[in-house]
Amino acid sequence: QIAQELAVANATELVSKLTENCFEKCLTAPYSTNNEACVDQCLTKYMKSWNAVSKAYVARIQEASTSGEI
Amino acid sequence: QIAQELAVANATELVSKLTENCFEKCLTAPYSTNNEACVDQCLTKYMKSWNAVSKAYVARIQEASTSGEI
Amino acid sequence: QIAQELAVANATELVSKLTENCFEKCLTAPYSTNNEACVDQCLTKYMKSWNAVSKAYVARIQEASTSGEI
Amino acid sequence: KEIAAFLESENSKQKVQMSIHQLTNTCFKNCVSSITDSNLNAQEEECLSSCVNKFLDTNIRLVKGLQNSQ
Amino acid sequence: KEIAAFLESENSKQKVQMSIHQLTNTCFKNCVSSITDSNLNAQEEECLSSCVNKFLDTNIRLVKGLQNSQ
Amino acid sequence: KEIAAFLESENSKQKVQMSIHQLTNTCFKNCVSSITDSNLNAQEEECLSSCVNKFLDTNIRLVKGLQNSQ
Repeated sequence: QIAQELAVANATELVSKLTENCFEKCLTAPYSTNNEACVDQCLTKYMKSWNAVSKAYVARIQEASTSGEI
Repeated sequence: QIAQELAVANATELVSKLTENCFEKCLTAPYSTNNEACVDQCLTKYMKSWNAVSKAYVARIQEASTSGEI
Repeated sequence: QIAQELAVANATELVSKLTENCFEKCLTAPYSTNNEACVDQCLTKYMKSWNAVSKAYVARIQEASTSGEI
Repeated sequence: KEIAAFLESENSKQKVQMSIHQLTNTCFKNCVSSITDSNLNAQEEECLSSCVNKFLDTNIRLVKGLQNSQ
Repeated sequence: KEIAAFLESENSKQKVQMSIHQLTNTCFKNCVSSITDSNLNAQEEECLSSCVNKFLDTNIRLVKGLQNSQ
Repeated sequence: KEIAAFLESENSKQKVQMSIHQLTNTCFKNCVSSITDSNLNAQEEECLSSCVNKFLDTNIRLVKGLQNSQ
Protein backbone atom coordinates (compact mmCIF):
# COMPACT_ATOMS: atom_id res chain seq x y z
CA GLN A 1 0.00 0.00 0.00
CA ILE A 2 2.92 2.32 0.67
CA ALA A 3 4.30 1.54 -2.78
CA GLN A 4 0.93 2.53 -4.21
CA GLU A 5 0.87 5.85 -2.35
CA LEU A 6 4.34 6.61 -3.66
CA ALA A 7 3.23 5.79 -7.21
CA VAL A 8 0.33 8.23 -6.78
CA ALA A 9 2.70 10.90 -5.42
CA ASN A 10 4.94 10.37 -8.44
CA ALA A 11 2.12 10.57 -10.95
CA THR A 12 0.78 13.72 -9.25
CA GLU A 13 4.20 15.36 -9.38
CA LEU A 14 4.62 14.43 -13.04
CA VAL A 15 1.20 15.78 -14.04
CA SER A 16 1.79 18.97 -12.07
CA LYS A 17 5.18 19.72 -13.68
CA LEU A 18 3.90 18.70 -17.13
CA THR A 19 0.93 21.04 -16.84
CA GLU A 20 3.07 23.92 -15.58
CA ASN A 21 5.66 23.54 -18.36
CA CYS A 22 3.32 22.85 -21.27
CA PHE A 23 0.93 25.64 -20.20
CA GLU A 24 3.92 28.01 -20.08
CA LYS A 25 5.32 26.94 -23.47
CA CYS A 26 2.04 26.58 -25.41
CA LEU A 27 -0.31 29.26 -24.09
CA THR A 28 0.16 32.96 -23.44
CA ALA A 29 -2.00 35.70 -21.98
CA PRO A 30 -4.65 36.82 -22.95
CA TYR A 31 -5.34 33.12 -23.65
CA SER A 32 -7.72 33.76 -26.53
CA THR A 33 -6.59 30.86 -28.70
CA ASN A 34 -6.23 27.15 -28.11
CA ASN A 35 -3.05 25.33 -28.85
CA GLU A 36 -3.86 21.65 -28.55
CA ALA A 37 -1.32 20.46 -31.11
CA CYS A 38 1.41 22.19 -29.12
CA VAL A 39 0.19 20.58 -25.87
CA ASP A 40 0.33 17.12 -27.46
CA GLN A 41 3.84 17.71 -28.82
CA CYS A 42 4.91 19.15 -25.49
CA LEU A 43 3.70 16.00 -23.68
CA THR A 44 5.80 13.77 -25.93
CA LYS A 45 8.79 16.10 -25.74
CA TYR A 46 8.59 16.34 -21.94
CA MET A 47 8.42 12.55 -21.55
CA LYS A 48 11.44 12.18 -23.86
CA SER A 49 13.25 14.76 -21.72
CA TRP A 50 12.26 12.83 -18.60
CA ASN A 51 13.87 9.73 -20.07
CA ALA A 52 17.02 11.58 -21.12
CA VAL A 53 17.35 13.12 -17.66
CA SER A 54 16.80 9.77 -15.92
CA LYS A 55 19.44 8.11 -18.07
CA ALA A 56 21.99 10.86 -17.40
CA TYR A 57 21.14 10.94 -13.68
CA VAL A 58 21.43 7.20 -13.14
CA ALA A 59 24.67 7.04 -15.14
CA ARG A 60 26.14 9.92 -13.10
CA ILE A 61 25.12 8.42 -9.76
CA GLN A 62 26.57 5.02 -10.68
CA GLU A 63 29.82 6.61 -11.86
CA ALA A 64 30.04 8.71 -8.69
CA SER A 65 29.43 5.76 -6.38
CA THR A 66 31.98 3.62 -8.26
CA SER A 67 34.65 6.31 -8.09
CA GLY A 68 33.85 6.97 -4.43
CA GLU A 69 33.00 10.63 -5.20
CA ILE A 70 29.88 10.41 -3.04
CA GLN B 1 -10.42 20.87 14.96
CA ILE B 2 -9.34 19.49 11.60
CA ALA B 3 -11.54 22.06 9.86
CA GLN B 4 -9.73 24.75 11.86
CA GLU B 5 -6.30 23.45 10.88
CA LEU B 6 -7.34 23.50 7.24
CA ALA B 7 -8.61 27.09 7.60
CA VAL B 8 -5.22 28.06 9.04
CA ALA B 9 -3.44 26.28 6.17
CA ASN B 10 -5.62 28.18 3.68
CA ALA B 11 -5.02 31.56 5.30
CA THR B 12 -1.28 30.88 5.44
CA GLU B 13 -1.23 29.94 1.76
CA LEU B 14 -3.22 33.08 0.83
CA VAL B 15 -0.95 35.41 2.83
CA SER B 16 2.15 33.76 1.39
CA LYS B 17 1.01 34.11 -2.27
CA LEU B 18 -0.32 37.65 -1.65
CA THR B 19 2.99 38.75 -0.14
CA GLU B 20 4.99 37.16 -2.94
CA ASN B 21 2.89 38.74 -5.71
CA CYS B 22 2.42 42.19 -4.19
CA PHE B 23 6.09 42.43 -3.19
CA GLU B 24 7.02 41.51 -6.77
CA LYS B 25 4.61 43.99 -8.36
CA CYS B 26 5.04 46.95 -5.97
CA LEU B 27 8.68 46.93 -4.88
CA THR B 28 11.91 46.62 -6.81
CA ALA B 29 15.56 46.42 -5.86
CA PRO B 30 17.34 48.42 -4.39
CA TYR B 31 14.19 48.85 -2.28
CA SER B 32 14.90 52.45 -1.36
CA THR B 33 11.29 53.68 -1.55
CA ASN B 34 8.06 52.52 0.02
CA ASN B 35 5.00 51.84 -2.01
CA GLU B 36 2.19 51.39 0.45
CA ALA B 37 -0.58 52.67 -1.83
CA CYS B 38 0.41 50.05 -4.39
CA VAL B 39 0.38 47.30 -1.75
CA ASP B 40 -3.15 48.28 -0.69
CA GLN B 41 -4.40 48.32 -4.29
CA CYS B 42 -2.63 45.04 -4.95
CA LEU B 43 -4.41 43.43 -1.99
CA THR B 44 -7.82 44.44 -3.33
CA LYS B 45 -6.90 43.46 -6.88
CA TYR B 46 -5.56 40.06 -5.79
CA MET B 47 -8.71 39.28 -3.79
CA LYS B 48 -10.86 40.26 -6.80
CA SER B 49 -8.73 37.97 -8.93
CA TRP B 50 -9.15 35.20 -6.36
CA ASN B 51 -12.93 35.57 -6.67
CA ALA B 52 -12.83 35.64 -10.48
CA VAL B 53 -10.66 32.52 -10.53
CA SER B 54 -12.88 30.69 -8.03
CA LYS B 55 -15.99 31.49 -10.07
CA ALA B 56 -14.40 30.29 -13.31
CA TYR B 57 -12.96 27.18 -11.64
CA VAL B 58 -16.20 26.09 -9.98
CA ALA B 59 -18.19 26.74 -13.19
CA ARG B 60 -15.67 24.70 -15.20
CA ILE B 61 -15.66 21.78 -12.74
CA GLN B 62 -19.46 21.67 -12.63
CA GLU B 63 -19.68 21.77 -16.43
CA ALA B 64 -17.05 19.03 -16.73
CA SER B 65 -18.75 16.75 -14.21
CA THR B 66 -22.15 17.27 -15.89
CA SER B 67 -20.78 16.49 -19.35
CA GLY B 68 -18.86 13.50 -17.97
CA GLU B 69 -15.58 14.98 -19.16
CA ILE B 70 -13.96 14.10 -15.85
CA GLN C 1 16.12 13.49 18.05
CA ILE C 2 13.56 16.01 16.88
CA ALA C 3 16.19 18.76 17.07
CA GLN C 4 18.38 16.58 14.86
CA GLU C 5 15.63 16.06 12.29
CA LEU C 6 15.07 19.82 12.16
CA ALA C 7 18.81 20.41 11.67
CA VAL C 8 18.72 17.96 8.74
CA ALA C 9 15.65 19.75 7.30
CA ASN C 10 17.50 23.06 7.58
CA ALA C 11 20.66 21.79 5.96
CA THR C 12 18.62 20.20 3.15
CA GLU C 13 16.77 23.47 2.53
CA LEU C 14 20.04 25.44 2.52
CA VAL C 15 21.74 23.07 0.06
CA SER C 16 18.67 23.07 -2.18
CA LYS C 17 18.42 26.90 -2.37
CA LEU C 18 22.21 27.25 -2.72
CA THR C 19 22.29 24.79 -5.62
CA GLU C 20 19.32 26.45 -7.34
CA ASN C 21 20.78 29.97 -7.03
CA CYS C 22 24.40 29.18 -7.83
CA PHE C 23 23.44 26.93 -10.76
CA GLU C 24 21.28 29.80 -12.09
CA LYS C 25 23.98 32.45 -11.64
CA CYS C 26 27.04 30.46 -12.72
CA LEU C 27 25.89 28.11 -15.47
CA THR C 28 23.81 28.66 -18.59
CA ALA C 29 22.44 26.44 -21.33
CA PRO C 30 23.88 24.69 -23.35
CA TYR C 31 26.09 23.94 -20.33
CA SER C 32 29.21 23.29 -22.36
CA THR C 33 31.68 24.91 -19.94
CA ASN C 34 32.39 24.51 -16.26
CA ASN C 35 32.42 27.43 -13.91
CA GLU C 36 33.82 26.13 -10.66
CA ALA C 37 35.41 29.40 -9.54
CA CYS C 38 32.01 31.08 -9.84
CA VAL C 39 30.35 28.30 -7.83
CA ASP C 40 32.90 28.73 -5.03
CA GLN C 41 32.44 32.52 -4.97
CA CYS C 42 28.68 32.08 -5.10
CA LEU C 43 28.78 29.79 -2.05
CA THR C 44 30.66 32.39 -0.02
CA LYS C 45 28.44 35.22 -1.29
CA TYR C 46 25.25 33.30 -0.54
CA MET C 47 26.37 32.50 3.01
CA LYS C 48 27.26 36.17 3.56
CA SER C 49 23.80 37.09 2.25
CA TRP C 50 22.26 34.53 4.59
CA ASN C 51 24.01 36.22 7.52
CA ALA C 52 22.97 39.72 6.40
CA VAL C 53 19.35 38.58 5.99
CA SER C 54 19.34 36.86 9.39
CA LYS C 55 20.70 39.96 11.08
CA ALA C 56 18.13 42.25 9.44
CA TYR C 57 15.30 39.79 10.12
CA VAL C 58 16.09 39.30 13.79
CA ALA C 59 16.55 43.07 14.31
CA ARG C 60 13.22 43.75 12.60
CA ILE C 61 11.34 41.13 14.60
CA GLN C 62 12.79 42.40 17.89
CA GLU C 63 11.91 46.00 17.01
CA ALA C 64 8.39 44.99 15.98
CA SER C 65 7.76 43.01 19.15
CA THR C 66 9.11 45.86 21.33
CA SER C 67 6.92 48.46 19.62
CA GLY C 68 3.92 46.13 19.78
CA GLU C 69 3.60 46.19 15.96
CA ILE C 70 3.10 42.44 15.92
CA LYS D 1 -17.67 5.76 8.99
CA GLU D 2 -19.06 9.23 9.50
CA ILE D 3 -15.60 10.40 10.49
CA ALA D 4 -14.12 8.84 7.35
CA ALA D 5 -16.76 10.56 5.19
CA PHE D 6 -16.13 13.88 6.97
CA LEU D 7 -12.37 13.56 6.44
CA GLU D 8 -12.86 12.59 2.80
CA SER D 9 -15.09 15.61 2.15
CA GLU D 10 -12.75 18.01 4.02
CA ASN D 11 -9.87 16.57 2.03
CA SER D 12 -11.48 17.22 -1.35
CA LYS D 13 -12.61 20.72 -0.30
CA GLN D 14 -9.03 21.39 0.71
CA LYS D 15 -7.73 20.19 -2.66
CA VAL D 16 -10.13 22.54 -4.46
CA GLN D 17 -8.98 25.44 -2.25
CA MET D 18 -5.32 24.69 -2.93
CA SER D 19 -5.98 24.47 -6.69
CA ILE D 20 -7.65 27.90 -6.52
CA HIS D 21 -4.65 29.35 -4.65
CA GLN D 22 -2.30 27.95 -7.28
CA LEU D 23 -4.43 29.09 -10.23
CA THR D 24 -4.87 32.59 -8.78
CA ASN D 25 -1.10 32.82 -8.36
CA THR D 26 -0.38 31.69 -11.94
CA CYS D 27 -3.16 33.67 -13.63
CA PHE D 28 -2.58 36.87 -11.58
CA LYS D 29 1.10 36.82 -12.65
CA ASN D 30 0.16 36.39 -16.30
CA CYS D 31 -2.97 38.56 -16.58
CA VAL D 32 -2.33 41.51 -14.24
CA SER D 33 0.66 43.38 -15.58
CA SER D 34 0.76 46.41 -13.28
CA ILE D 35 -1.05 47.83 -10.30
CA THR D 36 -2.40 51.27 -11.19
CA ASP D 37 -5.62 51.03 -9.24
CA SER D 38 -7.52 48.44 -7.24
CA ASN D 39 -9.99 47.39 -9.95
CA LEU D 40 -9.77 44.57 -12.43
CA ASN D 41 -10.47 45.99 -15.88
CA ALA D 42 -12.59 44.06 -18.40
CA GLN D 43 -9.52 42.76 -20.22
CA GLU D 44 -7.90 41.43 -17.04
CA GLU D 45 -11.16 39.80 -15.91
CA GLU D 46 -11.55 38.10 -19.30
CA CYS D 47 -7.91 37.00 -19.19
CA LEU D 48 -8.27 35.47 -15.69
CA SER D 49 -11.30 33.45 -16.71
CA SER D 50 -9.65 32.22 -19.94
CA CYS D 51 -6.49 31.42 -18.02
CA VAL D 52 -8.39 29.12 -15.63
CA ASN D 53 -10.23 27.37 -18.44
CA LYS D 54 -7.16 26.94 -20.64
CA PHE D 55 -5.11 25.71 -17.69
CA LEU D 56 -7.72 23.07 -16.87
CA ASP D 57 -8.06 22.13 -20.57
CA THR D 58 -4.30 21.63 -20.70
CA ASN D 59 -4.30 19.59 -17.51
CA ILE D 60 -7.13 17.30 -18.67
CA ARG D 61 -5.58 16.88 -22.14
CA LEU D 62 -2.22 15.91 -20.63
CA VAL D 63 -3.77 13.39 -18.22
CA LYS D 64 -5.73 11.77 -21.07
CA GLY D 65 -2.61 11.77 -23.25
CA LEU D 66 -0.61 10.05 -20.51
CA GLN D 67 -3.33 7.43 -20.03
CA ASN D 68 -3.48 6.71 -23.76
CA SER D 69 0.27 6.28 -23.99
CA GLN D 70 0.30 3.46 -21.42
CA LYS E 1 4.15 19.61 29.62
CA GLU E 2 7.90 20.13 29.31
CA ILE E 3 7.83 18.12 26.12
CA ALA E 4 5.00 20.28 24.76
CA ALA E 5 6.94 23.47 25.59
CA PHE E 6 10.08 22.03 23.99
CA LEU E 7 8.17 21.11 20.84
CA GLU E 8 6.51 24.54 20.73
CA SER E 9 9.84 26.32 21.02
CA GLU E 10 11.52 24.06 18.42
CA ASN E 11 8.57 24.66 16.13
CA SER E 12 8.84 28.45 16.27
CA LYS E 13 12.64 28.35 15.90
CA GLN E 14 12.09 26.20 12.82
CA LYS E 15 9.60 28.71 11.38
CA VAL E 16 12.11 31.53 11.82
CA GLN E 17 14.79 29.43 10.11
CA MET E 18 12.48 28.64 7.19
CA SER E 19 11.54 32.33 6.82
CA ILE E 20 15.23 33.21 6.68
CA HIS E 21 15.83 30.57 3.99
CA GLN E 22 12.94 31.96 1.94
CA LEU E 23 13.98 35.61 2.40
CA THR E 24 17.62 34.87 1.55
CA ASN E 25 16.44 33.14 -1.62
CA THR E 26 14.18 36.05 -2.67
CA CYS E 27 16.56 38.85 -1.71
CA PHE E 28 19.68 37.16 -3.12
CA LYS E 29 17.91 36.78 -6.49
CA ASN E 30 16.89 40.47 -6.47
CA CYS E 31 19.96 42.12 -4.94
CA VAL E 32 22.92 40.09 -6.21
CA SER E 33 23.02 40.47 -9.96
CA SER E 34 26.25 38.69 -10.83
CA ILE E 35 29.04 36.78 -9.18
CA THR E 36 32.33 38.53 -9.87
CA ASP E 37 33.93 37.88 -6.52
CA SER E 38 32.97 36.39 -3.17
CA ASN E 39 32.30 39.66 -1.34
CA LEU E 40 29.05 41.53 -0.87
CA ASN E 41 29.63 45.15 -1.87
CA ALA E 42 28.08 48.00 0.13
CA GLN E 43 25.20 48.39 -2.33
CA GLU E 44 24.29 44.70 -2.21
CA GLU E 45 24.46 44.66 1.59
CA GLU E 46 22.20 47.71 1.80
CA CYS E 47 19.82 46.14 -0.73
CA LEU E 48 19.59 42.86 1.22
CA SER E 49 18.75 44.65 4.44
CA SER E 50 16.11 46.88 2.75
CA CYS E 51 14.69 43.85 0.97
CA VAL E 52 14.09 42.06 4.29
CA ASN E 53 12.50 45.10 5.89
CA LYS E 54 10.30 45.96 2.91
CA PHE E 55 9.22 42.32 2.55
CA LEU E 56 8.17 42.18 6.21
CA ASP E 57 6.46 45.61 5.92
CA THR E 58 4.50 44.30 2.94
CA ASN E 59 3.60 41.10 4.76
CA ILE E 60 2.39 42.92 7.89
CA ARG E 61 0.43 45.50 5.85
CA LEU E 62 -1.32 42.75 3.88
CA VAL E 63 -2.25 40.76 6.99
CA LYS E 64 -3.68 43.92 8.63
CA GLY E 65 -5.54 44.81 5.42
CA LEU E 66 -7.06 41.31 5.27
CA GLN E 67 -8.13 41.52 8.92
CA ASN E 68 -9.75 44.95 8.37
CA SER E 69 -11.67 43.72 5.33
CA GLN E 70 -13.41 40.99 7.30
CA LYS F 1 13.41 -5.64 10.23
CA GLU F 2 12.27 -6.60 6.76
CA ILE F 3 9.64 -3.89 6.94
CA ALA F 4 12.27 -1.32 7.95
CA ALA F 5 14.50 -2.38 5.05
CA PHE F 6 11.55 -2.23 2.64
CA LEU F 7 10.63 1.27 3.85
CA GLU F 8 14.23 2.41 3.63
CA SER F 9 14.55 1.17 0.08
CA GLU F 10 11.18 2.67 -0.97
CA ASN F 11 12.27 5.94 0.62
CA SER F 12 15.50 6.18 -1.33
CA LYS F 13 13.79 5.14 -4.58
CA GLN F 14 11.28 7.92 -3.94
CA LYS F 15 14.08 10.47 -3.39
CA VAL F 16 15.66 9.50 -6.70
CA GLN F 17 12.29 9.84 -8.44
CA MET F 18 11.70 13.27 -6.93
CA SER F 19 15.21 14.42 -7.94
CA ILE F 20 14.48 13.31 -11.49
CA HIS F 21 11.19 15.26 -11.50
CA GLN F 22 12.98 18.37 -10.28
CA LEU F 23 15.90 18.01 -12.72
CA THR F 24 13.57 17.39 -15.67
CA ASN F 25 11.64 20.53 -14.74
CA THR F 26 14.80 22.68 -14.46
CA CYS F 27 16.58 21.27 -17.50
CA PHE F 28 13.47 21.23 -19.73
CA LYS F 29 12.92 24.94 -18.98
CA ASN F 30 16.54 25.77 -19.82
CA CYS F 31 17.21 23.43 -22.75
CA VAL F 32 13.91 23.28 -24.66
CA SER F 33 13.17 26.76 -25.93
CA SER F 34 10.09 26.16 -28.04
CA ILE F 35 7.77 23.37 -29.07
CA THR F 36 7.80 23.03 -32.84
CA ASP F 37 7.52 19.26 -32.98
CA SER F 38 7.53 16.34 -30.58
CA ASN F 39 11.16 15.30 -31.04
CA LEU F 40 14.21 16.28 -29.06
CA ASN F 41 16.86 17.46 -31.49
CA ALA F 42 20.52 16.52 -30.96
CA GLN F 43 21.33 19.89 -29.41
CA GLU F 44 18.49 19.66 -26.88
CA GLU F 45 19.44 16.09 -25.98
CA GLU F 46 23.07 17.11 -25.44
CA CYS F 47 21.93 20.12 -23.38
CA LEU F 48 19.69 17.98 -21.12
CA SER F 49 22.48 15.54 -20.40
CA SER F 50 25.01 18.33 -19.68
CA CYS F 51 22.44 20.12 -17.54
CA VAL F 52 22.00 17.05 -15.31
CA ASN F 53 25.74 16.53 -14.96
CA LYS F 54 26.54 20.20 -14.31
CA PHE F 55 23.68 20.47 -11.81
CA LEU F 56 24.99 17.46 -9.86
CA ASP F 57 28.59 18.78 -10.10
CA THR F 58 27.39 22.09 -8.64
CA ASN F 59 25.44 20.35 -5.90
CA ILE F 60 28.37 18.12 -4.88
CA ARG F 61 30.85 21.04 -4.99
CA LEU F 62 28.60 23.16 -2.75
CA VAL F 63 28.07 20.37 -0.21
CA LYS F 64 31.85 19.79 -0.04
CA GLY F 65 32.47 23.54 0.25
CA LEU F 66 29.99 23.79 3.12
CA GLN F 67 31.60 20.84 4.91
CA ASN F 68 35.08 22.36 4.52
CA SER F 69 33.94 25.70 5.90
CA GLN F 70 32.79 24.17 9.17
